[in-house]
Amino acid sequence: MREITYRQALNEALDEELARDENVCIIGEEVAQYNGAYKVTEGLWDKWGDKRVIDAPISEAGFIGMGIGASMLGIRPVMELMFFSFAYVAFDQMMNNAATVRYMSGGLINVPIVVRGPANGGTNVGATHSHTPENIFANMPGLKVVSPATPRDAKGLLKQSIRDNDPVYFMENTLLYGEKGPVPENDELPDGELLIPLGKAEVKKEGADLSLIAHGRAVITCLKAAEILQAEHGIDAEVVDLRSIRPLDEETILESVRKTNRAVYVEENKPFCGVGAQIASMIQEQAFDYLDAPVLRISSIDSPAIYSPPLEKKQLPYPELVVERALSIC
Amino acid sequence: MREITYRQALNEALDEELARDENVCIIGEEVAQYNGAYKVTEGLWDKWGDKRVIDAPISEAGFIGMGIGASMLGIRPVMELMFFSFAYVAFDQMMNNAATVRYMSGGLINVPIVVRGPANGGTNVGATHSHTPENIFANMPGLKVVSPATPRDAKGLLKQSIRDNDPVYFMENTLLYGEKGPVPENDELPDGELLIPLGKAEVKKEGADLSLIAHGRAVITCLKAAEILQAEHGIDAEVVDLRSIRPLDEETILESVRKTNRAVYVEENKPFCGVGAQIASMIQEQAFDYLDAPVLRISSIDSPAIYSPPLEKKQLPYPELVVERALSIC
Amino acid sequence: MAKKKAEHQTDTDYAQDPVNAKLSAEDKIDLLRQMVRIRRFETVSLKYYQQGKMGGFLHLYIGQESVAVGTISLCGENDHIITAYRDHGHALSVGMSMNECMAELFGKKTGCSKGKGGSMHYFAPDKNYWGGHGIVAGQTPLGAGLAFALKYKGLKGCCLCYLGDGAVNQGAYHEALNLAELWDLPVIYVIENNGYSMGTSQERSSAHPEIGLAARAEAYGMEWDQINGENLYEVRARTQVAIDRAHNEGRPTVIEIDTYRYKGHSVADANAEKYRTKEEIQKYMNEHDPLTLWKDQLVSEGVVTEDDFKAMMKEAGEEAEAAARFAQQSDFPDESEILDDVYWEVDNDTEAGNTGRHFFH
Amino acid sequence: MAKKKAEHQTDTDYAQDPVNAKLSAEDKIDLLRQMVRIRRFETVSLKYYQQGKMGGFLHLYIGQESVAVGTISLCGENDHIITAYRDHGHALSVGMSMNECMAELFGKKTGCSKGKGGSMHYFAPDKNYWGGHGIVAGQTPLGAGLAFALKYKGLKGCCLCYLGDGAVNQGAYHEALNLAELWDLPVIYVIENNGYSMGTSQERSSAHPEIGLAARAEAYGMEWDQINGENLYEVRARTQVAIDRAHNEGRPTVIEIDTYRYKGHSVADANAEKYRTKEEIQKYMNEHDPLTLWKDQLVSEGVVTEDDFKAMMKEAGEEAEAAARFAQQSDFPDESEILDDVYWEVDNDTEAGNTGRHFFH
Ligand SMILES: Cc1ncc(C[n+]2csc(CCOP(=O)(O)OP(=O)(O)O)c2C)c(N)n1
Ligand SMILES: Cc1ncc(C[n+]2csc(CCOP(=O)(O)OP(=O)(O)O)c2C)c(N)n1
Ligand SMILES: [Mg+2]
Ligand SMILES: [Mg+2]
Repeated sequence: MREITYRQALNEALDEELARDENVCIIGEEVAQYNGAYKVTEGLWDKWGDKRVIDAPISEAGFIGMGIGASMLGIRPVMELMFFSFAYVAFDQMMNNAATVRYMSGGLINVPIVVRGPANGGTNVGATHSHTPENIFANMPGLKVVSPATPRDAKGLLKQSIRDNDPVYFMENTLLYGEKGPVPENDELPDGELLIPLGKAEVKKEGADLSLIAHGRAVITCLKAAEILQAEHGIDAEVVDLRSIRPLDEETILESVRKTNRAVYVEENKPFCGVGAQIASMIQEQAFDYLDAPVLRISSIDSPAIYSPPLEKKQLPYPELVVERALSIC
Repeated sequence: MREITYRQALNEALDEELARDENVCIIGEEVAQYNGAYKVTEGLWDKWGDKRVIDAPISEAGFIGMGIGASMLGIRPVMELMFFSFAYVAFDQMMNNAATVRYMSGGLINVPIVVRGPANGGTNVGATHSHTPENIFANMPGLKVVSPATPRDAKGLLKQSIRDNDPVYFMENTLLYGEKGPVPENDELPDGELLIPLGKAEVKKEGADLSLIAHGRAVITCLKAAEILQAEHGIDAEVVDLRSIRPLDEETILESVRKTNRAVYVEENKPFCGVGAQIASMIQEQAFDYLDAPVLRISSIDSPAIYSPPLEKKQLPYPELVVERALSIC
Repeated sequence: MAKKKAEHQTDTDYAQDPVNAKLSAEDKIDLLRQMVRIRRFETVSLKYYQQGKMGGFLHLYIGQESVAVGTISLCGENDHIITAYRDHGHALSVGMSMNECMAELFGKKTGCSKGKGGSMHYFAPDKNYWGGHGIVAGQTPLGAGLAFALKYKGLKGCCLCYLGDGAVNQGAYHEALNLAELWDLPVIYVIENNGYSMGTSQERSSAHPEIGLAARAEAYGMEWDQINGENLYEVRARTQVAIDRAHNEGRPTVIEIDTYRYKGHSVADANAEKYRTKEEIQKYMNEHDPLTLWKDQLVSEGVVTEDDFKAMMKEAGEEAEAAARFAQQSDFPDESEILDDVYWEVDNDTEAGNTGRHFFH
Repeated sequence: MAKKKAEHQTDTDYAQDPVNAKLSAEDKIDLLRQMVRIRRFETVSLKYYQQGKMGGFLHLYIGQESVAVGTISLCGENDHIITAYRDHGHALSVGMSMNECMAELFGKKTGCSKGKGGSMHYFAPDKNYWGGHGIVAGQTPLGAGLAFALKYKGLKGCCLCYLGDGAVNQGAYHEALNLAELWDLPVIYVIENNGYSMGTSQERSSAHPEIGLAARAEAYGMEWDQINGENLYEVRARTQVAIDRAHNEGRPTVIEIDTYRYKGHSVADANAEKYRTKEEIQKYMNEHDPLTLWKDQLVSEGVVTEDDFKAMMKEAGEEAEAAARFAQQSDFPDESEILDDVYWEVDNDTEAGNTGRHFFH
């Protein structure tokens, strides 16, 4: 199978959905003429023009709110946040209007938007640009939160998110944009295209001794940790990738834990009330009798993101740390 | 001891701190001439005048950001959000500027602000006005989050929060404003005033069989549930009130659980990554061998806040529900 | 600071404006009836609110009826409406029934939002009515979005987006204005200037050009106008200019309509007669009431009589009482319905809605 | 769309303005040296960035030096400064050392922010410099707050709050302007108009009155001015008017200073020569460079010679290289220090800082 980058996978997803549905449009800062700050939208303005790919002023609350309003009339805007951190200036629109208008209207309205962009630390851009708000948005009923770890998932999940009739916040990772992975060509696929459902976790590596559970780039960290655990400690770790955080595939997680009896949640989120807290509390509640050890959590070191490049590497979970913590319960 | 309302307790705290430190000022919508939408600031403008008690336009990002800037020069603004839900239009200021400027300046700056207001559902004002973001703000290192359940705690914690040199988000509850409880007069106190430290939980009722752990109004719900458990089921529940969510008094929680071996976290937060998730995951990690049953969580029913009054009563945890769930692990 | 009644030129005879000249007697009576129905609906809802039959807030529109009725009377098939929490008047003006509106206040499943939204959150997408929004100015980017959608689809229409005089100081409104002008969106921001945001007078909340709040539009090179809300002919004539601009040039306008609310900010507003004098309120009711003035106008035109008017008031009161009976007899939503209407995919029982866990309590 | 150089009246002789007339030869040379030091500091930092010695972003100020140097040269004891992420020029202008600034870029603990903030987050409260802020326009309410504090304390001072031409479309800025005018805060918003926000020209991002972005201030009844940034005398003379207004009347101003950046938005900006032509950039460098123009001015005044200038450039280059050596020789923060500087109470080992758990990983 061909290998393409995560960035290219996202780009293909956008391009295919622009082609499929003329109500799909892209709005964001520098997404059109500039080709995207991280080049995810490269070539799309050239191909689709001003109507479909739109450069916005630096007004996140304004243009995301505008997209929400437009979506109520059937437009399907895919809105880029140059950094997902900038959601914090559009927070009211994203938490209130997108998430609650369906409910408050008794189901008369739906908001088929996607807001996407990189939501990660690790690029030495400082605290304000390195937020990881997957836990925050997933807290709000009415929203969906997706976090792909591989090019294949990035493409399949983004296409599905654009077709979803609820608001989906799609959190990418700058450090993955250049990573390559196998992504099938459409003509290799039975349905002629790649769609991956929201709410289905994937076991990225099978194992018997321990479950490493993660989302986003931490999945890659876990896969590396699993290699070390195998090679150096003879421990056969399973790696479970949530892929979508809300809706959540609890069954796949629980199945893994019932098999391995040990679990570690790894994430780049801040720890307090992070996604790992939700998963750990869920596992201990649903699989209490299967656990041979407490569910451990590994997350970002609990300060705002540090700039200093070598230190930021240490602030986020890395394979050796996962190995060390995992060994403590094996 | 005299009994005063939670509202009056807050008012006394504000009045005393205005008197103590001329850099303390109050800023918010309708806090001055109108006496506060919920009358928490009643009489303070009359007494302290325009300089110290300031009516703001409907510009939460603007005036909270302004307060943050002023605090860097030593002013100590106590800012009211008429509803804490309106934090969502000031979210960037509250999450970035307040929380990260100390870190990004390598410790050169501190931001001694308090943002306070009612953060609760249960008053039939609909989804946008009923957010409970204690988990969201407590996720962010650099911030402190406090949630008092009684008049005494409201007064002592607010005074301490105003003196704290870090940003404190002080989340009150509309449904408690009118509730009375014992609050000592200053001359009854050894230090002549009531200060309650952040980061100290309180056992609101001792018990041997089960720990009901909670914050905010859910503490009152737990106390009622404990009565029913005792009276109708002979179960002696302990009720632990976090009081401050960050910093967090884990020791008091763990001590309780090590004694009772059973724990339920009760909160009015939305469940996904709520405070209960953090506490449950912490308990199972730190007291794994003491638990005779999984840590249970009770939270708001997981939809945006519903308007319909009788249904919103059901959406939030109520004593009978706590009893029912607690019995399932006793 | 008291509300100063804006001075309006009165020498233009707005009755002769084409949009008004074409009104039949029937049409004019209908406009009167709409205002009357709003007033009566609210009087009756107030009564039941005070009896404790409703929860939360009740923001009454009484005194401002000419704004919703006048502007919405100009709307056609592709014109859309969105407003803030003071939304009953707009709802009735777009043609929502008193029954569904009243039942919503009582929190009943027969309410327009199934009892899930309450007073601040009325919606009727089938009537181009997109709410009812509680966060001050939160609706203003959405209004730009409705206009964006019309433009995107190539429809000749516009969005009327209402906001209060206090709402103009929110950042979202500023961002929406820039987008609207920059991208030529057919949106009309209607500032319903009733002089106060809760207990704060315009002068204590907004720095603005002497000429008024709408004139802030000049910061974006945008067209604007100021309208005397007590005169229904003027409201219609001058709003039509903005609608024409939107329809024909695809361009936005800010209009500020001078009006007044007689009741408190919400029924919970204990200070309604503190931050403004009884005399001020009385003066508006006596001299500037849009409903009375329109009735007087129609009487002077010989279109209605005082008796017709009384009958109309009575009929509307009965309609509102009937709506209250309907509401009281309706059921509350079932507890199981709390989780409906959160996700479209779940409600529609789709594959997506059945994949993964959506709810976590 | 290309940046149009604003047309400025040049008939005023700003050199004769009191703030300029009083400058000694030494003072004038010092202004030149400050601009030279900024430029050299950045040239050297760019070199090391390109060698991979730094992480994240590097937003260079080259081309805009006259703005920071000119405006900040007017500041006294109670005047405060706050800006966005393009903050090196302001930092050196307030008197921060090249060492601490360079070390910050290298992420070292000797950096002004101990390596925790990076290029976008320089701070020096002891020099009245409050950063360095990464969120576009996020600093604008803070600037109002610094002014609020001055007023609260009864100090005669002001806050200079800088922002870009793209930042004017953020809601926070609008809210800050209203507060500043409403409450008479001595804040001066300085729009550094370099014509682009990243790859977007002013015309593609902002609807505004023909006369420019500062004129939006009229929406709040606020004073404003537009200044030709290539002329240091003009920058000083006209900024002083705003400072006087702040000091004497406690009132705000918006000033827009026309300027240009030669480099990309940040060093990562791969398109820096795509959204604008090489010719446009070259024309600015050749004809409008504020540093060259000031040097020429001083040469014509006989205050410096070309050789003096060359020596100055060389010296500044050496200072910057020395700073880079200092930075390279400094240590990175220790891993244990990641958790310092989060909470004041923890850092200061107070009782509050020792009560309850503060960190949760
Ligand atoms: C962001 C936000 N801040 C504050 C409030 C509380 N609030 C509701 S209405 C209101 C006053 C609004 O006044 P105005 O815009 O003039 O509208 P009016 O009520 O007069 O119709 C306030 C402060 C809110 N709902 N949202
Ligand atoms: C809220 C927010 N949105 C977007 C960005 C990304 N961003 C950083 S600088 C910039 C352009 C700003 O342009 P301008 O205000 O003109 O300042 P300049 O860079 O020209 O100095 C953008 C879009 C950001 N940092 N914050
Ligand atoms: Mg008003
Ligand atoms: Mg710029």
